Amino acid sequence: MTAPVLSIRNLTVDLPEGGDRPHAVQGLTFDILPNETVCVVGESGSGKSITSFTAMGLLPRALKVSSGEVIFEGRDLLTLKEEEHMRLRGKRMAMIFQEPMTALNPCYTVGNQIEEVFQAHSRLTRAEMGERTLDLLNEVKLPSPKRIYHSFPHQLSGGQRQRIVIAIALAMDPALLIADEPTTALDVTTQAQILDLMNELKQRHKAGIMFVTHDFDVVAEVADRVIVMRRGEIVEQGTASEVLNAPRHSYTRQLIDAVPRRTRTAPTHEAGREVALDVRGLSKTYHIGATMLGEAQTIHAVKPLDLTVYRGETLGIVGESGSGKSTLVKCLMRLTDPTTGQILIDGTDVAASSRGALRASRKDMQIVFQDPYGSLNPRRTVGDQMVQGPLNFGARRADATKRAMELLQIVRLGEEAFWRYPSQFSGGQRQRICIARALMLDPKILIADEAVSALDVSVQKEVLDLLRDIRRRMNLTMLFITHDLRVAAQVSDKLIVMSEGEVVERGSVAEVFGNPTHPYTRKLIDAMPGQTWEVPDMATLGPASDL
Amino acid sequence: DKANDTATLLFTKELDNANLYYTTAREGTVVGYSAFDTLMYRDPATGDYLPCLATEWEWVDDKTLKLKLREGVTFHNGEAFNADDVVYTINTMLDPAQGIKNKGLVSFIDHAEKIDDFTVVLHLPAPYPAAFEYLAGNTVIYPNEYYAEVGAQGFSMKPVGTGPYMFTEIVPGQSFTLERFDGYFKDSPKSAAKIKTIHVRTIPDVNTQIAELMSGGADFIWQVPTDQAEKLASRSGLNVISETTMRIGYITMDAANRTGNSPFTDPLVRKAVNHAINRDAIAKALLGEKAQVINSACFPTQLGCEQDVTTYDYDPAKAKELLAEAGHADGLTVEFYAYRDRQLAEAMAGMLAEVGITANINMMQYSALSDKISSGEVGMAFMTWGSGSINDVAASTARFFTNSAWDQSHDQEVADWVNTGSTVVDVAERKENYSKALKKIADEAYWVPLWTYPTNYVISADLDFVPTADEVVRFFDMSWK
Amino acid sequence: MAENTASPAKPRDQSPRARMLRRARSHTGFLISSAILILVVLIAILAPLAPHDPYKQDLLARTVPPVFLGGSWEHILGTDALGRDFLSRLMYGARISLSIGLVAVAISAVIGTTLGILAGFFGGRVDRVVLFIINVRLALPGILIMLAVVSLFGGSLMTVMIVMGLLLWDRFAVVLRSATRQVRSMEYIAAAEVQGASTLQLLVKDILPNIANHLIVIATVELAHAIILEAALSFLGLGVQPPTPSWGLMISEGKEMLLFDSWLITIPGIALMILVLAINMFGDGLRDITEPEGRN
Amino acid sequence: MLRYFVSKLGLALLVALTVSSISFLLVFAAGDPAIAIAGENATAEDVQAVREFYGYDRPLVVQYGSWLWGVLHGDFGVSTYFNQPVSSLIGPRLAVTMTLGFLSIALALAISIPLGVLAAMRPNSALDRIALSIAVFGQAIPNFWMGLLLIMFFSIHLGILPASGTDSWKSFVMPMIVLGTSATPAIMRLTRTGMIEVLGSDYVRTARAKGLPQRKILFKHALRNAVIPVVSLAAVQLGFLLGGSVVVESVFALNGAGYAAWQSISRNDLPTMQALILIFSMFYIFFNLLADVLNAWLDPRLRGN
Ligand SMILES: Nc1ncnc2c1ncn2[C@@H]1O[C@H](COP(=O)(O)OP(=O)(O)OP(=O)(O)O)[C@@H](O)[C@H]1O
Ligand SMILES: Nc1ncnc2c1ncn2[C@@H]1O[C@H](COP(=O)(O)OP(=O)(O)OP(=O)(O)O)[C@@H](O)[C@H]1O
Ligand SMILES: [Mg+2]
Ligand SMILES: [Mg+2]
Repeated sequence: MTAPVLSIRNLTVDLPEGGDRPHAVQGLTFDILPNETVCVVGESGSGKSITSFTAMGLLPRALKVSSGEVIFEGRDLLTLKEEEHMRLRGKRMAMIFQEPMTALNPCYTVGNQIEEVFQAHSRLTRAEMGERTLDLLNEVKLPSPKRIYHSFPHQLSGGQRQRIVIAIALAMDPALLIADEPTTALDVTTQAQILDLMNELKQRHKAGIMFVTHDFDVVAEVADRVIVMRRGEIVEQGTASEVLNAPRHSYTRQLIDAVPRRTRTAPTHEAGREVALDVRGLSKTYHIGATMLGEAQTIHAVKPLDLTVYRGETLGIVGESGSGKSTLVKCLMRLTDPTTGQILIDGTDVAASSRGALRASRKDMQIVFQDPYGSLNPRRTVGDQMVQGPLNFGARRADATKRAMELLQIVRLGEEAFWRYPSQFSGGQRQRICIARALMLDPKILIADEAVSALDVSVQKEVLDLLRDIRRRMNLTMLFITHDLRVAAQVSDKLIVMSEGEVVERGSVAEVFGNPTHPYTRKLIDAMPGQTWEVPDMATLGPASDL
Repeated sequence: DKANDTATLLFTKELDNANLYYTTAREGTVVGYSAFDTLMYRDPATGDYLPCLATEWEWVDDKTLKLKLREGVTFHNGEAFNADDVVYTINTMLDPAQGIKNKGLVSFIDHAEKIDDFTVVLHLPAPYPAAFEYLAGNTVIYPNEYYAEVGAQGFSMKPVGTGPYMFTEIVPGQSFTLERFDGYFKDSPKSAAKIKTIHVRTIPDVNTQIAELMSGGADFIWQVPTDQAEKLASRSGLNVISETTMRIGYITMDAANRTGNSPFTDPLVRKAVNHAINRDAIAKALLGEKAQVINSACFPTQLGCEQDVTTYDYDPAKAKELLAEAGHADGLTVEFYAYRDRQLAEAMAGMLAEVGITANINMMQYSALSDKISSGEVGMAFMTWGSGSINDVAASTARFFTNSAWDQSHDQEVADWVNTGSTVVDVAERKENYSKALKKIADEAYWVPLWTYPTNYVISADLDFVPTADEVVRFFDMSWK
Repeated sequence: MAENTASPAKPRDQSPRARMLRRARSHTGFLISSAILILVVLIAILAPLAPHDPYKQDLLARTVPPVFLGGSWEHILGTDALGRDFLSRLMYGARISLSIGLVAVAISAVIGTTLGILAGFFGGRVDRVVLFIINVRLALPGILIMLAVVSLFGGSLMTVMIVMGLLLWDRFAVVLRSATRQVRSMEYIAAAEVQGASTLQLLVKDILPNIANHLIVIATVELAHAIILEAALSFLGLGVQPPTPSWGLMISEGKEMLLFDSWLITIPGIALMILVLAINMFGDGLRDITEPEGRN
Repeated sequence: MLRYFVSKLGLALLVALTVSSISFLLVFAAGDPAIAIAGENATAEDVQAVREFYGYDRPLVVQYGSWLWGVLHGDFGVSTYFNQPVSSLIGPRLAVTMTLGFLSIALALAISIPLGVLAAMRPNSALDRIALSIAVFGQAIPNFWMGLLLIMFFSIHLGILPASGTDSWKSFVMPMIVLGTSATPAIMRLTRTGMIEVLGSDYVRTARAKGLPQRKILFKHALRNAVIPVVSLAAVQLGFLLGGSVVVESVFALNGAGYAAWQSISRNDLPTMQALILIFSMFYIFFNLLADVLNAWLDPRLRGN
């Protein structure tokens, strides 16, 4: 057996005083072999990033390693002098980060930023560096490398930037590559390309790769071995097929069970023929005045489109980032004024109503936003924010409070939540509060704009279940916006696919998935990771090992 | 300093314009004496008028003055001095189109006439007794050809005169430099220049001035506040000289009710104010030994400045009584304006407060305050007046009691006396009229005449300089020890 | 370093205010500066207990040095050039200087906050107009305008306060504009909007509480600024009118004697410096204490 | 890009115009300029004559119009106090003030940027505390007091620097220190917060992961980004320094434009004051445009494609 590239022994990193637990990671032990991709999965805050940073020597100052060894090429990195570690970084070990949009310095050309690695770690001449850089740009499959070389980061798309980051990481042919959620911020199609690239590079460079992610589909796509972490500890590790298909630990099972199936799990809903929402020729054009960034621009965020949603139906709206989903929603809610078109609810055209009339019709349509942190006012108690809506529409405070208490129960939060501030709740809990708040006004239509995208899979599952439950109970009409096809498939009755402000495909879930007509839809579906992996049925597995 | 024969003098305010008809500032007067000459020269010690550019003069009648001019005088630029220069200077400055600022310098003349190359006649529109004061003061003579060539503005950048010093450099607002004029005419009543270069710089802050003086960066400062001057006196290497000036301080009160609701229409109130202020104590404590309390509305040595007038001694009890009598037993609140000497104003306000007059101090810029006074919006103000160093009541009292915009009492009787005093030629008659006026002013307590202002000079021990009472620094009197 | 580790927020303690208080209690700079400020405020309030009448002059006891420089206990900090008790004037001066600062800041806070919030909230044309006004204000050399106005109207306490108030609002406007913009784009504002909140409600209940920390921090900065500015105006002879004993005026009166009786300027100078220092430290502390709140 | 600048320039001109008319009105409100011109000895008739001579009896709009027309032709009129063309009067004064302004801002940057960077490298360390204290201290000490203290020490006590004047570079040392330290705190704070933020940014983390030396990370990657808001601030501060040098110029007897502006206010020297206020606001606007350009150079995102 070959010697491991990285070997972590009994690593414990302390959290500063006052944290929610004493250790960021505790008693970690695992190896990474050359030519092997080890996926580290686990919920948010489980210590995945801390582990990567420790290996790279980039641990924030607030955190201290209290015990253990990190052996890399025979040396314990923890006892290494900072300068020596510095010489290893970028040369023998490299790292790719989650957020490609901000990972590159906006002030320098990407060529310059790649060459820096050579300047720091080699004695190449300028010309050689330039040549090697162009080779790298070719290797990560960037089109017209010459042009890219002289581009600034802001002139490149997210996927292109992530390739630059990968090129930087590969520059010196490192033995160890750490990728911390390298595709989470990218849309599916780009993600698919990056994952392909990673697989290819592993083979070519024979590097050991530590791949941090929380997405089991991605794990299924790239992993040789899998490590599952929870609250700073490893709960399970094994080969990819072992962990994915026969998870032993109950936590792993819980995680995998939460992965949305590609098939619809909600019972088919008997949609009435009554129209809840009718949208005709709706479009939205943004005009951006000239700035230093360039000339004035006109953006057709949503091109004229028609929609009909029947009462009790759930319409899923999917499409990659920037396809106009949120703009559509904002127009529907009249948070922004549509450029053209009609929005008919019960025969009233919301798009044409005056400010005053609008307030009245707002009752009918409510929304839950993506960011559970940003959609609650940190300075008002939960209860205060919940009762505000009914009060605005003339309800009595006592009634509103009573209703709020009920709804808090329904979203499975205690009544005491009423008196607390948002900062005292976790993301999932906050999202439930937002749902409860939206329901305070007894809306006919509920819009969820990426309402679960920011949540961990397990939490995501809970919230989806909750939404489904409520929808049934209250006979709600729902518009469900997401970029995750699996999620869309799971909750929707009908789907529309948007691309560049246009609806390119519409139909029932089965139609869209089973028989996509538009090439864009096909591309989207093909790009979904982990297609070869069927989520195992937990019920068929034996009892969990930790029980 | 002595080594390079350059005396550095520090002024608080700058010379706004070296063309002296365009400035009313003291700095202009000072420079005028050294860089230019006038037709006559008044001996600062005796007060006699001595021949300067004119050698002889006689009154042909009340309104006609004939002057014989000196021969052999040249301007700094080599131009010879003759009657053309005198006639040109006076007639040009009289032309309203020139827009000169210091009109008083020539306004008593109607026009000048050339008789021959060295004889001129000045025609006055009306008899003007104080004429010599001006002719010996700042009515300086310019070279006609040069002035015609460069014009008013050009002249202010490069002035040319006949005086003992000539301008070599002017940096507006910052400094100017004078150099000894070696061709200065021999028989001048002014002495010839002794120090080669006089460098005058403007430093607005007194502390900075003192710092420069103490660190050897300057040889001469003046108008130093008394407190500092006293402290500096004990320093070696420095001499402190205190000299009286013609500047007087006074409080003017709105006796004519121009503000509309003036409490000062009542003579009792005005007298109360007079009694309330301890002028002696303030003058002694804050202005120094040389300050003199005055009782009459003029500078004591001025011609016609009657000294035998009603006086009001410091008597707060009396003041309170008078106020009560005037119906202000509960006190009185007034706005009290001032433009300089904040400390003095404060001290007076403090004393007024003791007798029940709350005087809210308003410090303003001079121009703003004079605007306010002349448009009749000021009830009570602490002002000072320097008479332009003219030793004649015509330059002081006459300005403030002739029903002009500056007159706060509008007493027709007083105005008539003062006007007569300013226009008749006979000295005895003038004195008599002024005396009547000043007596009534004091009886009615239109003003609170306060004190004279001494000026403190601090000079380096190397420098020999004796200041004069007219607040004019004569550079040509300075020399190294 | 902000490694983006969105740690699961655990319900830990009560309201944002309670957490702020907890942070305040462990912030040394904040505690020290608060103590100093409380002291100054107390002095200002208790000024009537001063040993002497601050306006009572005595020309026979001028510039008596303070006790520690050989003076007497009668006048602990000596007397000024008109023989007024320096300690008493200093105590009243605290009152004047503080009220000048507070009133000026109150005025400018109202103007600046209104403009800033309007611009940030409504954006578009309103924003452009407000930006223009801010630009004009910034392009006007403020101190010169102040001098012009004060020399025109005379430097009564009122004038000085109002003029400063009318000229110091720019920072409020600039910062609150961007803070409001930021808050405006938060989803909780949209959420409140779809719940039928009126504009006024949004401004008062959702925007204002969330930008209040910026407001307070700027207010402290401007308070210090106003107090220093008043001293500068007094230096040029255009500040508060005598005999009102503002610290700025006392410094400017003392400056004449800087070279000889330097305590006349040193005492009020140090008092002023400590006050301004404390206000600034207080502001910094406040920033530290309130800032993390912005995140959740 | 070009259009952007043209529109920005248009806005700047509009600002300048507004500023000039505001100051024009203000100056006129400040009292009758004729009285100031006529001087102490003037009679009411003299004042009236002056009023007519200078045209102060015309309607305000007409006066403003003719002034503006003159300015457009490079003619600021004649100083009523010095009786000289304003342009020749303020030229050398502006030179003094600009020299002082640039020196001070240079000093402020030279102190505050390194200090800000050092403080940001270890927030809450002793060094950071010291830097912050310097900043707070610089804010708390009144300019004129500091100026006088410096004079006491360097001119009287040590005798190595002239207390006043503009004769040599030495004369600028103390004014520069006073004015520079007054601009330091704001710039240092901004540098510090900017650096702290940038040092925590993803791209700095990337740079670390590349194994770049600390020096390069700090000065190449972090500083350039952190300094972008500082450039804008420095421009604003420079504008303030020029307009606000009144106090320092009067302490050190520098014959500069700030002091001249103040003096012209107190003397109702309308043309001079008008010209100076206009020029100061133009400077402010110009420096801001300059800062925009500089920032566009520093930050490619701000450039056109
Ligand atoms: N700079 C820091 N200071 C204090 N605590 C930190 C810091 N960085 C991370 N932590 C804590 O360390 C723990 C592990 O964080 P880590 O970033 O490794 O989680 P993760 O598994 O990467 O989560 P995610 O999926 O959200 O990236 C968390 O509880 C987090 O709050
Ligand atoms: N306020 C705005 N001004 C100008 N352009 C805008 C504005 N809001 C959105 N856009 C543009 O409109 C297009 C559609 O944006 P939208 O936010 O609707 O996309 P999305 O499908 O919701 O994307 P995501 O999945 O990233 O949320 C994008 O190109 C975006 O840049
Ligand atoms: Mg992470
Ligand atoms: Mg969106």
